[in-house]
Amino acid sequence: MITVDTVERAVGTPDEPQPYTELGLKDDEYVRIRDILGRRPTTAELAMYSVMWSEHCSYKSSKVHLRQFGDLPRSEALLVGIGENAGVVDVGDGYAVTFKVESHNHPSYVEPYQGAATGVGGIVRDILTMGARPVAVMDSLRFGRADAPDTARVLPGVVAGVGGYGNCLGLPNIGGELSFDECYAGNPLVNALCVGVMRHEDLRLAKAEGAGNRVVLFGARTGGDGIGGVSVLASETFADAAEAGLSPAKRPSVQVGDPFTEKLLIEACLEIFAAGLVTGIQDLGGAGLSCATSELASAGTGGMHVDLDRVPLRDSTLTPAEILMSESQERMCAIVEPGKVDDFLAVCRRWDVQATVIGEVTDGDRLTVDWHGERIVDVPPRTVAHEGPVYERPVQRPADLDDLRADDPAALPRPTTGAELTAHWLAVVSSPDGADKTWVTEQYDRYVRGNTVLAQPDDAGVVRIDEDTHRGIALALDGNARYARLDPYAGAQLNLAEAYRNVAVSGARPLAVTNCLNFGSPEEPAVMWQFAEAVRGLADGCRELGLPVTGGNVSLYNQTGDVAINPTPVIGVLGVHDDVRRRVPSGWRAAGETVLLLGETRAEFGGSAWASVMHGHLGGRPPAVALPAEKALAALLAGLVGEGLVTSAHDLSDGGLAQALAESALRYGTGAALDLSAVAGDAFTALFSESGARAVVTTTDPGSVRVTADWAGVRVTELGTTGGDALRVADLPELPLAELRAAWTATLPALFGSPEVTVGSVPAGTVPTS
Amino acid sequence: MRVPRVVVDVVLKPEISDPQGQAVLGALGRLGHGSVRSVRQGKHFVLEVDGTPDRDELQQIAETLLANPVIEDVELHLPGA
Amino acid sequence: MRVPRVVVDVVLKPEISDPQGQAVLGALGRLGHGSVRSVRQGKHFVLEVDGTPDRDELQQIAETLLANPVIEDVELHLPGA
Amino acid sequence: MRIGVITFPGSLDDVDAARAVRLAGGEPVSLWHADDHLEDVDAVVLPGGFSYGDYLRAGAIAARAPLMHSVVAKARSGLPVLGICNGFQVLCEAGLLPGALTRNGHLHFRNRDQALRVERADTAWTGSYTAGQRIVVPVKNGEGRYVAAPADLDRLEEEGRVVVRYVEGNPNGSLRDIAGVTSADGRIVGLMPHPEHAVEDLTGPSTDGLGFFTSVLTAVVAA
Ligand SMILES: Nc1ncnc2c1ncn2[C@@H]1O[C@H](COP(=O)(O)OP(=O)(O)O)[C@@H](O)[C@H]1O
Ligand SMILES: [Mg+2]
Repeated sequence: MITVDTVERAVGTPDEPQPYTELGLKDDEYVRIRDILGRRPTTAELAMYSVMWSEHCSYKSSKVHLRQFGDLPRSEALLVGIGENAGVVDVGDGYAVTFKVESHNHPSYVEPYQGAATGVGGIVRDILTMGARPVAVMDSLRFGRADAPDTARVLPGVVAGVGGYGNCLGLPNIGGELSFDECYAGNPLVNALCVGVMRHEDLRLAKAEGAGNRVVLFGARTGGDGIGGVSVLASETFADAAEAGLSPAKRPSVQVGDPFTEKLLIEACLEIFAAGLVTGIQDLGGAGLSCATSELASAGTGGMHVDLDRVPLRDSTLTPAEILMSESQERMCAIVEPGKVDDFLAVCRRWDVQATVIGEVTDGDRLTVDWHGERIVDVPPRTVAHEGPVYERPVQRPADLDDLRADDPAALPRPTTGAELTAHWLAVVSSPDGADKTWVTEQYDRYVRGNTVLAQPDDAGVVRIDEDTHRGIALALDGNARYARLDPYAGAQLNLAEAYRNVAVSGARPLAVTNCLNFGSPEEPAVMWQFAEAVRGLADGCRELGLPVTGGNVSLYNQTGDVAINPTPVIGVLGVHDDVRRRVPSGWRAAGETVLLLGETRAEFGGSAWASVMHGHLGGRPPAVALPAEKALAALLAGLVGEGLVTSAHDLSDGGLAQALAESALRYGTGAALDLSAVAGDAFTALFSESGARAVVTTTDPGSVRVTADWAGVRVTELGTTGGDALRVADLPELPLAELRAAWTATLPALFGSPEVTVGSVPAGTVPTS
Repeated sequence: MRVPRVVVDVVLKPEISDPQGQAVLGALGRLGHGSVRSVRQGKHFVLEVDGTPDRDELQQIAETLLANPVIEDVELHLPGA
Repeated sequence: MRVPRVVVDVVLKPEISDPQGQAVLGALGRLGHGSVRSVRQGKHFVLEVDGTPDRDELQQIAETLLANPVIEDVELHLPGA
Repeated sequence: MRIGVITFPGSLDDVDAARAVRLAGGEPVSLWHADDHLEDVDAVVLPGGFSYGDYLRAGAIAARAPLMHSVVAKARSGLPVLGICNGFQVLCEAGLLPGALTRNGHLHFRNRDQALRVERADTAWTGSYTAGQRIVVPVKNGEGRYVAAPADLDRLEEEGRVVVRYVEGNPNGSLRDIAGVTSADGRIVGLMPHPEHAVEDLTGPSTDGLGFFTSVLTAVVAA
């Protein structure tokens, strides 16, 4: 016998103790729930409130800060802003694009393959939910030291998981990031981005309207996934069951992804959208049904009833509370008019997708859930989904910040001779952060769907969205955490600027911003200060660049023990190409072209790759933020690319000119003869400074580029001419490309090359391999 | 002399979903084998060991290397056992 | 009533090379388990069947669907057998 | 010329294959795995992807789809069939082509631009090439290592049934660098690399793949 805690029972047993602390609720939060309901919550209600009021779902610590994004001036391109599953922008010709980046950090540490895989799955469903066809993914990855044994455990699994899921869904991976730092040792960051395309009229919103409309749950069956942490509820409700000899299965905290089912879900949804069979739709992600039902109801007219017994289960021992909290993957929830239910179910059948009517939209403003005919939930949905607690957490500037900033890299010993400079050049380029990322990217399909115009290693991913007009989009994802550690306000802006620049060098016009804010514990005032500064910096930066923030994700409590990660705001910028055929690559293809540096170089080494690689140093100030210069550079690049005046363009970021020259040369194996003396007073600054708002371009018409650049107010420095099989820089020993390539490509295979490392981290159940 | 063969079966924990088994089950249904009610798919390792197999060592190998203990269970079959 | 469980082990034919098994063997060597001389990795299916399992039908399922006879062999284990 | 492209649950490169057919000058016709009969088409392409997630073995479940009965029957009487990647795996599982595709030797999924040598320029799908021609098309697979018993491999070589071979590096450990094989009559071809991803300068490493799709147009006319 299972005792079900009904509303009636809750009324009759007001003093029954409830395990709310174990569920993560604070005393005052529990009191508030009792106030809202006018009685104690039932076990199922407690489960719902506890997950929906968690930091992850309620944004209770970050909300007060994120409001600044909503206050940005409204952009003309913005069709749907923050608050929906993902923002939507107009990219012209009747097309709309939706994109968003989300974290799956902790699950990826516990079970790298599945954690990363289900991270991709989750963000793809968010995009699908908007009515769009997902067309590409990106991933931003951060791990502990590259040579740490635990990185050898986590990284291969994460990469295989991102690839395994995305490849099996048929979504090209068009870019991302990979970087290493001690601070991520116990807390890797796995941020995944998905972008989708639709016609304006296909836009779908997550709300439940129209009394009598049906609530349909479709996709995978519901199991005990992701509720391992709250087994307290299982043991409670199953006290009697255990006596009766029924033992509930152990609840896993790990979710296992099924990309095949998700692929079917995508195709079924798109067919359902095209046939106009839904009035509202929501994916099931964190907090599962609790979230989907309360959000749909709350965003709509407010009333919904669900018969929980109808939910198809994979595990019959689940309690009602667990069913409500389950985070089983590959599920969606739709609101369907009664007359369209049969057609809806028929589409699902055609795609072998299980679909079940579990309830209906009701008049009134209550969300009610029954279990075996008894009422176990009766709540105002807004209080669950949208009116959770909001905290104004104390902020305090980190005590060590002044010392950190005072520790200026100017004091570090610098290379002086040509041989030393070349040695440092090779070291930076072949460091784990600077090295060739093919070890990772070749595990990702970048060709599927046949619209990938640029992908890694180019600065931005570029995807064609119309084969006739050649309209397309560009995307870049950047998050330098060293800069953010030194100055989170400037760091967020520098990351924004870098992503913006990356999109601009492809020739695209930057249009909108998404972000994933990875920080430590919000209960730590120093972390909260970093968070507040980063949000303020990003909001101010977006205002200055004239870009809307269309959405994003916050991931807090990223720390090992009580040491927080470096603040890591990962910023995604979306741009539009009116004609993707005009895009330029980042590498040099032909000999005899003139190499030009656009932008100003100052002596800026704080947070630089050089300081980090050569000295293990982090200190000083990050490079100055120069948003007007970034704007001028982007406008110039759009013009140069649009007029066909440049044959390649590559932005400068980590590792400065040293890194950019190496990458441009290695891309197609074309060297150059260069003189850097006009870049800066000394070769060291020329090579390793990380000043922003700079790019290297090649051209066959330097005169016209100069004129255009002068007009745009961007400084042009001629560096030399492409050609040959080496980088020949005046006053430095010649650097043969073969030697450079050997160093650059050897690093990751040497660290992760042996295939054995994946054994054991790829589980039996789930390895799509072809 | 015959080399002792040790078999290790690695199966997903019962509470973990098994898309592979599901796919096989679906195929069996379509092919008319309706009497099969469930399928779970795991891994099957055959190890050849020098000398007498050491149960503790093999158990450790099975649990730490052959299986991912977060989601999988192991069954160790020693020769003659 | 207990549902009969049928186990099917699928192993690569001896002449087909097994990179997964090789990888495990390499890892074992590095971890100091030198006594393991070879490792082969296969698949392990657990089927639950309604009623009395029909050996011929299961043999056919195993040989034609669960394994690819070009590269794999199967071992069928019926309950109580 | 109507070229069918089959969509199985989990097919991914079906849109790409249809685009390649169109760019080659054919008319792509989408076919659905669950249909009983093959429509009136002049040739069939089985595209890449992860049919049924490839959870059991790549291509194993798709090979038993209803439509495959009719594909097998018509292929046996000369209908040109091209299997790309997962499609190749399906053709092997369906017994239309010899051998099997197994887990890559290095155990990773690998996507790269791959050089190939066209060994046979007289199949229904390779007539637009010249024998010995070097082409570059993407490979992307995790189970692309072609294996067969040594005697079978010898026989394939003797009969000249290796259609394309990896050169300048073998991406997955395929025996004898085999990237694709053909049926005895040269009408059925399967290969792991993806010619449909090399049909436009804008999106591929080359346009070397287009020849597969133009070849069949001529082959059908000639037949
Ligand atoms: N850092 C952020 N910047 C802007 N918007 C954010 C950020 N974090 C979250 N959001 C927005 O808040 C809303 C809720 O986020 P989330 O709960 O992660 O959505 P979902 O559950 O659909 O993934 C979304 O609209 C999301 O875009
Ligand atoms: Mg969502």
